Amino acid sequence: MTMQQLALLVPVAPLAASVVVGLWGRQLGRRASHWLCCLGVGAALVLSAVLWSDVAQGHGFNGDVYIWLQSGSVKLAIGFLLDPLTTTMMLVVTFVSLMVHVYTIGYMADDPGYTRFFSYISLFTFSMLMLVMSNNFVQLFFGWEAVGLVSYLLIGFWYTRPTATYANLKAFLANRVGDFGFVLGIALILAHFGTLDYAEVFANAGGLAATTVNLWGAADWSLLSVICIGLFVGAMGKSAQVPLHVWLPDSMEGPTPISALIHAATMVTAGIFMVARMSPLFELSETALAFVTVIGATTALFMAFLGIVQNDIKRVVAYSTLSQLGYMTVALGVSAYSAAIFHLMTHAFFKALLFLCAGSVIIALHHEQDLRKMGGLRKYMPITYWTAVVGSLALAGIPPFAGFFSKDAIIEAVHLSKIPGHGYAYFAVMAGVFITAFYSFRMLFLAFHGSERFDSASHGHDVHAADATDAHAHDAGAEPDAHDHHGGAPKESPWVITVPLILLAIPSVYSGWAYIEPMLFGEYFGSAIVVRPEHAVLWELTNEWHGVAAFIEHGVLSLPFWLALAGVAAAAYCYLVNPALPDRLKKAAGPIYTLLDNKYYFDRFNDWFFAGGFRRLGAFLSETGDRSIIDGFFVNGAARVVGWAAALFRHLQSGYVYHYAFTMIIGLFALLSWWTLR
Amino acid sequence: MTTTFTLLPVLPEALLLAAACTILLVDAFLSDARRHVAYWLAQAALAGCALATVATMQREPVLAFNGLVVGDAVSDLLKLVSSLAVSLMLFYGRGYFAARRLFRGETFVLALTALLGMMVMISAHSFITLYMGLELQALSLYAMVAMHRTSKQASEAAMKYFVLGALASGMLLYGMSMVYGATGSLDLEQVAGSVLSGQGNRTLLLFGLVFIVSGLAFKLGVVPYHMWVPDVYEGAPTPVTLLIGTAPKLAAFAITLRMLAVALGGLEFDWQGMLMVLSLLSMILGNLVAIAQTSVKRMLAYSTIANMGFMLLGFVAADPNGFSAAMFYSIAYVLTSLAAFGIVLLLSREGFEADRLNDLRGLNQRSPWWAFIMLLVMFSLAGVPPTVGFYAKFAVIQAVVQQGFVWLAVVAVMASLIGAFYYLRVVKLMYFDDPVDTVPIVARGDSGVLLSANGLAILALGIFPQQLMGWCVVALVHSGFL
Amino acid sequence: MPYLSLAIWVPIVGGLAVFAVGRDRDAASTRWIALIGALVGFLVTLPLWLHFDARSSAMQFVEFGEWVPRFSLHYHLGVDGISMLFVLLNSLMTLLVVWSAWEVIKSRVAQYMGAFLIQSGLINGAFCALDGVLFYVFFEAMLIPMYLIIGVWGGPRRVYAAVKFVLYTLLGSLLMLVALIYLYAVSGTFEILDWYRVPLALDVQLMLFVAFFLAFGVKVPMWPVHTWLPDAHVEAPTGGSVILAAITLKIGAYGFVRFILPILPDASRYLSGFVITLSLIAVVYIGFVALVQGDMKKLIAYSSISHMGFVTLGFFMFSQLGVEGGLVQMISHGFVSAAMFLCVGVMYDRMHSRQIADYGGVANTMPKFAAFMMLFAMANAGLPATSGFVGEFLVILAAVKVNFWIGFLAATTLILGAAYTLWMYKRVIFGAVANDEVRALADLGRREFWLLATLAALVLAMGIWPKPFVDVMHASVADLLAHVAKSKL
Amino acid sequence: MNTQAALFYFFAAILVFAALRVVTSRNPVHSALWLVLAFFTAAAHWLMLRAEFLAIALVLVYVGAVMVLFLFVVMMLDVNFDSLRSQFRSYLPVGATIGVLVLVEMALVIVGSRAAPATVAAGTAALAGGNTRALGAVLYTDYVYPFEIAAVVLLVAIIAAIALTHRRRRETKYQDPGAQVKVRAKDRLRIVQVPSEKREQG
Amino acid sequence: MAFLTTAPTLSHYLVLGAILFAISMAGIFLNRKNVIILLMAIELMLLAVNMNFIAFSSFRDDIAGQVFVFFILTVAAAESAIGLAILVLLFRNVGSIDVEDLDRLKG
Repeated sequence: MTMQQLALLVPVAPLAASVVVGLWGRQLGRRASHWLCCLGVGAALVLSAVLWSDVAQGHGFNGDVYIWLQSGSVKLAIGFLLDPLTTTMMLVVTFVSLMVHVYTIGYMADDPGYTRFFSYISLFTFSMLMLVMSNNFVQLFFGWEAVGLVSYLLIGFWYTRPTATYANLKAFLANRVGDFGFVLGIALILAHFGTLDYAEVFANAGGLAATTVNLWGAADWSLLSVICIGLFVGAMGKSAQVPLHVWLPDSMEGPTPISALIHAATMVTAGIFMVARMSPLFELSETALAFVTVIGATTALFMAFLGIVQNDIKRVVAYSTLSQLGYMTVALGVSAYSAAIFHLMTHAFFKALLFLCAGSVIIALHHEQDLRKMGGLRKYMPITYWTAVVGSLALAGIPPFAGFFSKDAIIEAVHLSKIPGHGYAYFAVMAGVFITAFYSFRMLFLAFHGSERFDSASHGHDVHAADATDAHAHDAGAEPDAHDHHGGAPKESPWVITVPLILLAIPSVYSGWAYIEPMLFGEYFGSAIVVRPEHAVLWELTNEWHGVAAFIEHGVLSLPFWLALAGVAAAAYCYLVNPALPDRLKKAAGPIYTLLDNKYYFDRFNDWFFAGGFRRLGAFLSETGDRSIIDGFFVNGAARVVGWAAALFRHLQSGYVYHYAFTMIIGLFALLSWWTLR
Repeated sequence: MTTTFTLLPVLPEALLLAAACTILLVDAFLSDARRHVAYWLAQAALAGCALATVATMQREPVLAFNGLVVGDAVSDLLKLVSSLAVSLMLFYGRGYFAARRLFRGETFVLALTALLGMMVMISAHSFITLYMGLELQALSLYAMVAMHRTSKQASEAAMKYFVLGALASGMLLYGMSMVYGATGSLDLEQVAGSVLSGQGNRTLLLFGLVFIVSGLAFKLGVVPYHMWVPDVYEGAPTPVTLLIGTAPKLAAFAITLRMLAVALGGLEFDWQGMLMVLSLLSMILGNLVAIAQTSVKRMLAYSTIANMGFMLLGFVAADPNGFSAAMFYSIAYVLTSLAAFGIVLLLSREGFEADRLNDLRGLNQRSPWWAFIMLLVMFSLAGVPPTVGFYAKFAVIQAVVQQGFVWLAVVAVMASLIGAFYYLRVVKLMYFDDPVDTVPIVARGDSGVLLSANGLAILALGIFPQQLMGWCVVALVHSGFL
Repeated sequence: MPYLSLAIWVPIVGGLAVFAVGRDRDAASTRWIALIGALVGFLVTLPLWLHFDARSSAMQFVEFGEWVPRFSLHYHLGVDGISMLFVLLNSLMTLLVVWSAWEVIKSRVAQYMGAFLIQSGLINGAFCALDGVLFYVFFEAMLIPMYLIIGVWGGPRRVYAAVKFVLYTLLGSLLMLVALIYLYAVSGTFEILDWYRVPLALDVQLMLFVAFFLAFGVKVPMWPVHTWLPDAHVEAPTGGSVILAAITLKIGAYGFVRFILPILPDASRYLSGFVITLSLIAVVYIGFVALVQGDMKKLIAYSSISHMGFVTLGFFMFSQLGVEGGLVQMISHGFVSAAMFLCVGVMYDRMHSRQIADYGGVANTMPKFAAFMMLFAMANAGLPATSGFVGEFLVILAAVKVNFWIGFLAATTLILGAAYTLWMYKRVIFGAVANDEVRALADLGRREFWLLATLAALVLAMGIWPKPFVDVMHASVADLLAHVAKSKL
Repeated sequence: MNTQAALFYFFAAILVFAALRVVTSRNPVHSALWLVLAFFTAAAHWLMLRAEFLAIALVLVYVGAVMVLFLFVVMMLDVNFDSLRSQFRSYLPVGATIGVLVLVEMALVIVGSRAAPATVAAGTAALAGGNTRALGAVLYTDYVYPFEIAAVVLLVAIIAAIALTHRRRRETKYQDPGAQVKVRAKDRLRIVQVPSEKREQG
Repeated sequence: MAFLTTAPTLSHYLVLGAILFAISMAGIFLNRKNVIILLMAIELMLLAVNMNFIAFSSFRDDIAGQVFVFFILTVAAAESAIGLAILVLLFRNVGSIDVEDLDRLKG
């Protein structure tokens, strides 16, 4: 079996499963459906592993599967590029995806859209694989949009909830704004490189480094800067960077497994992956890198703040995701691509883990998501609790958990970077460490420690729960949830849920120290990632790399670690020792709190300016432009003029014979005088 | 062009006259119950006349009565179509006549004499013959318009027609007198000769030309000599309207051709300009005012005005191409309006004229077939393919564009765009609206068949116009016009 | 075999047969005759694809015969890579329309079916004609059936819409007639292909350009002569909207590549800025207008306008990529808009309302339908792997090559298209059941299902592998561009 | 002093004046009378132009026939008849002046014709022995065709006039010769058999 | 009185004819009262035409003109006959011969 066929099988397996389940899900029934999908993804995982090992042994692959379209000199193909970067992503994607598949069996157990859901996530796996395996920009864009589509479908999975359909439309449009830039970037590449094939583009990139394009007036822009910024705008949409981040928190309307798979582990990291993949281009544009750095830093810091004030457990995780994506972006900005990918990987594990934990809690509390209505769950659901602890530690960056290594590497890289804006970025990521630790443990404490507030919790007042229930009522044709509308002590979730938690907790623990050396300081990525010497911050790190132990030691002695501990301690003080404090702080920091509570007013602005403004503009054009001016004045106006003239001339036909004769004679004399007297 | 003393060229006329007299006599002894004998005699006469025309057809033009009459291909073709038109008029109008006690010998005789007049005009080769024919036709038509003796409108229309017609023929005569004075001859050929040779007072000629053009314009019914058209169309009994609307246009075409193209060919430049003005005015005004009409007959009247304006474009082009286009246009127009009035006659019945536009409402639901025929007619008048009307317009526009009058063509098509509106409105009434009057439509066997054939001819000639076009060209060629 | 003649006359004869034997009393047999006619009409076009020689830019399946020697008009038919696909598209759409009207049309079935068949023949004629007047005849004759279709089976304001449609079209086409005749005057022939070689001064070219541009611009339709389209679409019966959107508009765009570009290359280049501006206005302006429409058909109509803006935009990029992008966009829009209108029709047949406000939560009662409509909505929003993406993508690529900002404005459709389409989808399909009518909705019947399935298959096929569609165009488009590049002054 | 000229201007003056009165006078009878004068004067002009036949024809046809027809119609359509009758006296001056003028003209024409004018070419007429002969010579040879048509025109006029105006009055009694001829004795006379009765013997 | 010394020329007659023609046309559209007078005006018009023809014919010494006049006279007679017939009919139907009353057909 050739490598191409293997590679082809990887995406096709989940696709096949998705199609079959999607079309004949009803006939197959639930068991068959979820088995089929898990099988498909499992196969993909196995094959990815095989390919990974192949590539690790140095057999890369780059070839087209078929020509998608050919026009003149332009050849657009569907093809695969297999190198360490790709295979790593494939592994991450398929692994997390498989976990989520299994988890879903339990989580969605009594959802009427069960088979539909499975078909969707398998479809997502396919799309994501196509995205990462692509060897050209067209297919990249295909996957790019396809994952967007699936995310749209899944956010709106409970389509009877107004909030859900609002959120998925918002998500799709925000992504489209990103794609807008992305497409322009691609188009510019085609315009100047004449091809959209990675290899050829990267090969010619150097030659065009000096090229400039005149976009406006006299200002000449470096071509590559424009291209890269265009592409990065796409990444901002997909990876939810400020200001296109607004869709991600709302996307929590989707079922929790989706939040884990799509909105934490894989899809949102597509942007990161893409930039890393484009490193040969970005490396050639200081401007673009600086831009990336600043955007990333901003996201990392300010989204973290928002994590503090959230009470919805999923939203806390969502904002932490945003902030972590910011970290990755910063890493890209300072050319520490492999650090970004490394963090991407670790983050995929522990963030998926955290989401699944959250999901497990939510299930246990009958779709209760409000932290204020939890607490003390520790003794009811130990597995969930401990895995959550692992996740939080990893997230907070406490050694020796995975997060510590990846995050510390990034911080170090930023520290060493000379890119414009690195100072700001350094401050941002530093501050971010403290806040991250704070909110992640705040969540942990509120959920699992302290007094049990869930008994007093009356269901139905919570908006999500309410929607969930009535959504189910509709889905199932008025078949209510088995475990809705009654209190009772929460129980640990079934094995299909806990097993994935454990399986995800393991890499969250070890993947850091296990892979940091090869991925960051080794030749792991080989030629997949290109770094120009003047940006080679990681190279400098490599020089002072003396193994994991030393790294940890150094880390423990450096500031970030202490900031993290401080964060944990602060959280412990606020939410375990002195629970009254937070409210007083809230009062104290009135305006700041409202600012945070309103998420910096991004949503308000968008709704008013974009949604509202566009609608007003459309209404104006439609009413005034089309109906009044074009139709009213010109079209119907002309008709009116004709009718009026007709009525007028009609009166010339007075019926009086002498008028008729007169007309004839007038005509006669007119002709006469014209033709004889001229 | 050979001058012979043969009577062949006037054989059809002779037959017609003989038949007319016969019918007059026979009719005197017929009881009302057996009127149809006279009717069929008339039809037979027309058939015979047509046959005679075909029989006496010859390639070379022949002059008879030392140059007063010419028999050439053009006249043969036009005579053929006119007699067809009159015959169809009698077929379509039979029921109408019968229902209004007009199914009388005089009707048929006058129709025949009118046709006789047209034929004389068509093959006139001298001012005298031309004038006599014109008057013969005109007088017969005046009488036919007034035929419906108890109708106020008919007599009013007749009176208007009469007064204005007399005024027009007065103008024509005055013009002739001028030309006669300038050239010293009444024979078209000789007039043409001396005009071309340049002898003869040019002022007199121009003076005469203006009057002659006015007279012809009246016969064609183009602005500003059109005022009689709507009133007469509306006031006259529908079959008579049909008659006035069809065959005389051919005769008018013929005399225009002979007067301007032959006799006054030397003044081409001048009458070109005049006709341009007239045709522009007619196309615009005709189409405009037609929009405001509520009566089918009146609407068709204005559409006639507009169409004649279009036909004149062929003369504006003033070249063989243009003349053949104009000829084709006239014939196509005659065929189309025959069918149009045929439908109106079909819908009319005792005490019901069916001449309001609203009487066409929901025709499609009452009788899809007749609605379809009317649809063809309307789109043909609007000049939408695949109907003969399209090629008519196409030909004349082609002619003027060939002569470099592109702007004229543009104005023309814009005018016909305005025109399209009211034709569409008729279709709208027939197809989109629901019928108000649900009396079943009964078509007499013969007239029904003929009307269908007539309608389909509009379509067939729209798909295969070559034959008719070819005839027009050949006729003009053989008659020495090109 | 004279395939082209068959493609033209089989449907027309079928239509006449339906008129002749079709009786509203037994609609069943009428429908069957119509269906057979349409089916045969479609089958006879298949050889065009199968026997087409993609390597040659010459006209193929040529038929040549005397027609009206008086004006040297010829019955000259032929297709090249540009026109061939549209003949198939049209015949297929006719088949679908006849099928879609199966139980829906109850009054005057015979006339309805007949009108569509005849129109299909005429449209094929317009695509195949290589003689200027022959083209014009088909181009104009089309108006008659469509006028009746809108007017007889249309909605409340059908008369206004129908008359507006015809007069609008006549306005342009009459000027085009003068232009054709003028070309005849200067070239002595009505052969379109010969006109490609007749030299013309720039001012002449510009005047001819105006005439042709009005004729085809109205049909496309381009801003600002587009306002007939929303009315026509809203009032027309489903089948009428489908044919209008899927085919009639294409004839306008086809006119650009068959007449304007090759016959008036200098004028085209001279005025390209103007056309591009109008196209971009169509994309952006109309995009905004579509956003706020409350009537689904109107919304789709406006989206049609903005999609057709891409076609003209692509053409006037004067590049292989752009022109082929435009052509692909035409075909794809044929599928997608047809599908969208059929979807609206499906809902209209059940609830007799096209107002978005009257719907909501349709997905609860019509899941299959919701799935289909999701696919088509995504195609309308230009999602990759649907046909809607291909054309827009190619055109944007071509546009950026010419000028970044043109591409920039064109690319806004990614946002606007998604916005108006998905917002409508959200309000109609998603959400809780809005009212009892919606609750009473029945999901797709078998006929509707397969109807939409066919189109879905085509949309996906073309999105996933557009190569076969584009390959047949290469030679002809290259030839076309050669003509555009060569000055005629 | 040129007689021709003098006569011309004299007649012309009358002609124009008469024509003006025709179209201006309110009363149709007056205009009819003025029209008679106009025609008569015109005839005089024609005589001076050596168109004797036509001059005579004009007088005969118009003054004789057409004008009578006009007046007849005027009278027949009792248009404000009373007013006409009342104004009967007002006709006298008009009629008188017109009559006098006519007389004067006739005299003058005779006078004028004596002084042969050189202006008008009289060649043909002279050779052919008079305008009438000349006219007659061509009328039935060269112009026979229009002559026939003229006949038809008159026929049409007759038919039209009758068809339009003739109405068969119910109250008028008229004979039907055909019926009278067709009548048979048995229609009128019935022969009855009276049985003869026997006389009684006795 | 110089103009009296020269014999009348062709143009004299033409002018006369023109005046008559003008008067008659004026008569046709000035007269608002009575249809009969219209008919008379028409007769007058024909008279003017005839005047022209005869003048031409005799000054050119060509008989054809007079022949034409002959036919015109004939036709004029017939014409007036039909005209009057229509007039009578009109009077019967409408009950008046005022030109003003002929306004049923218009627009």
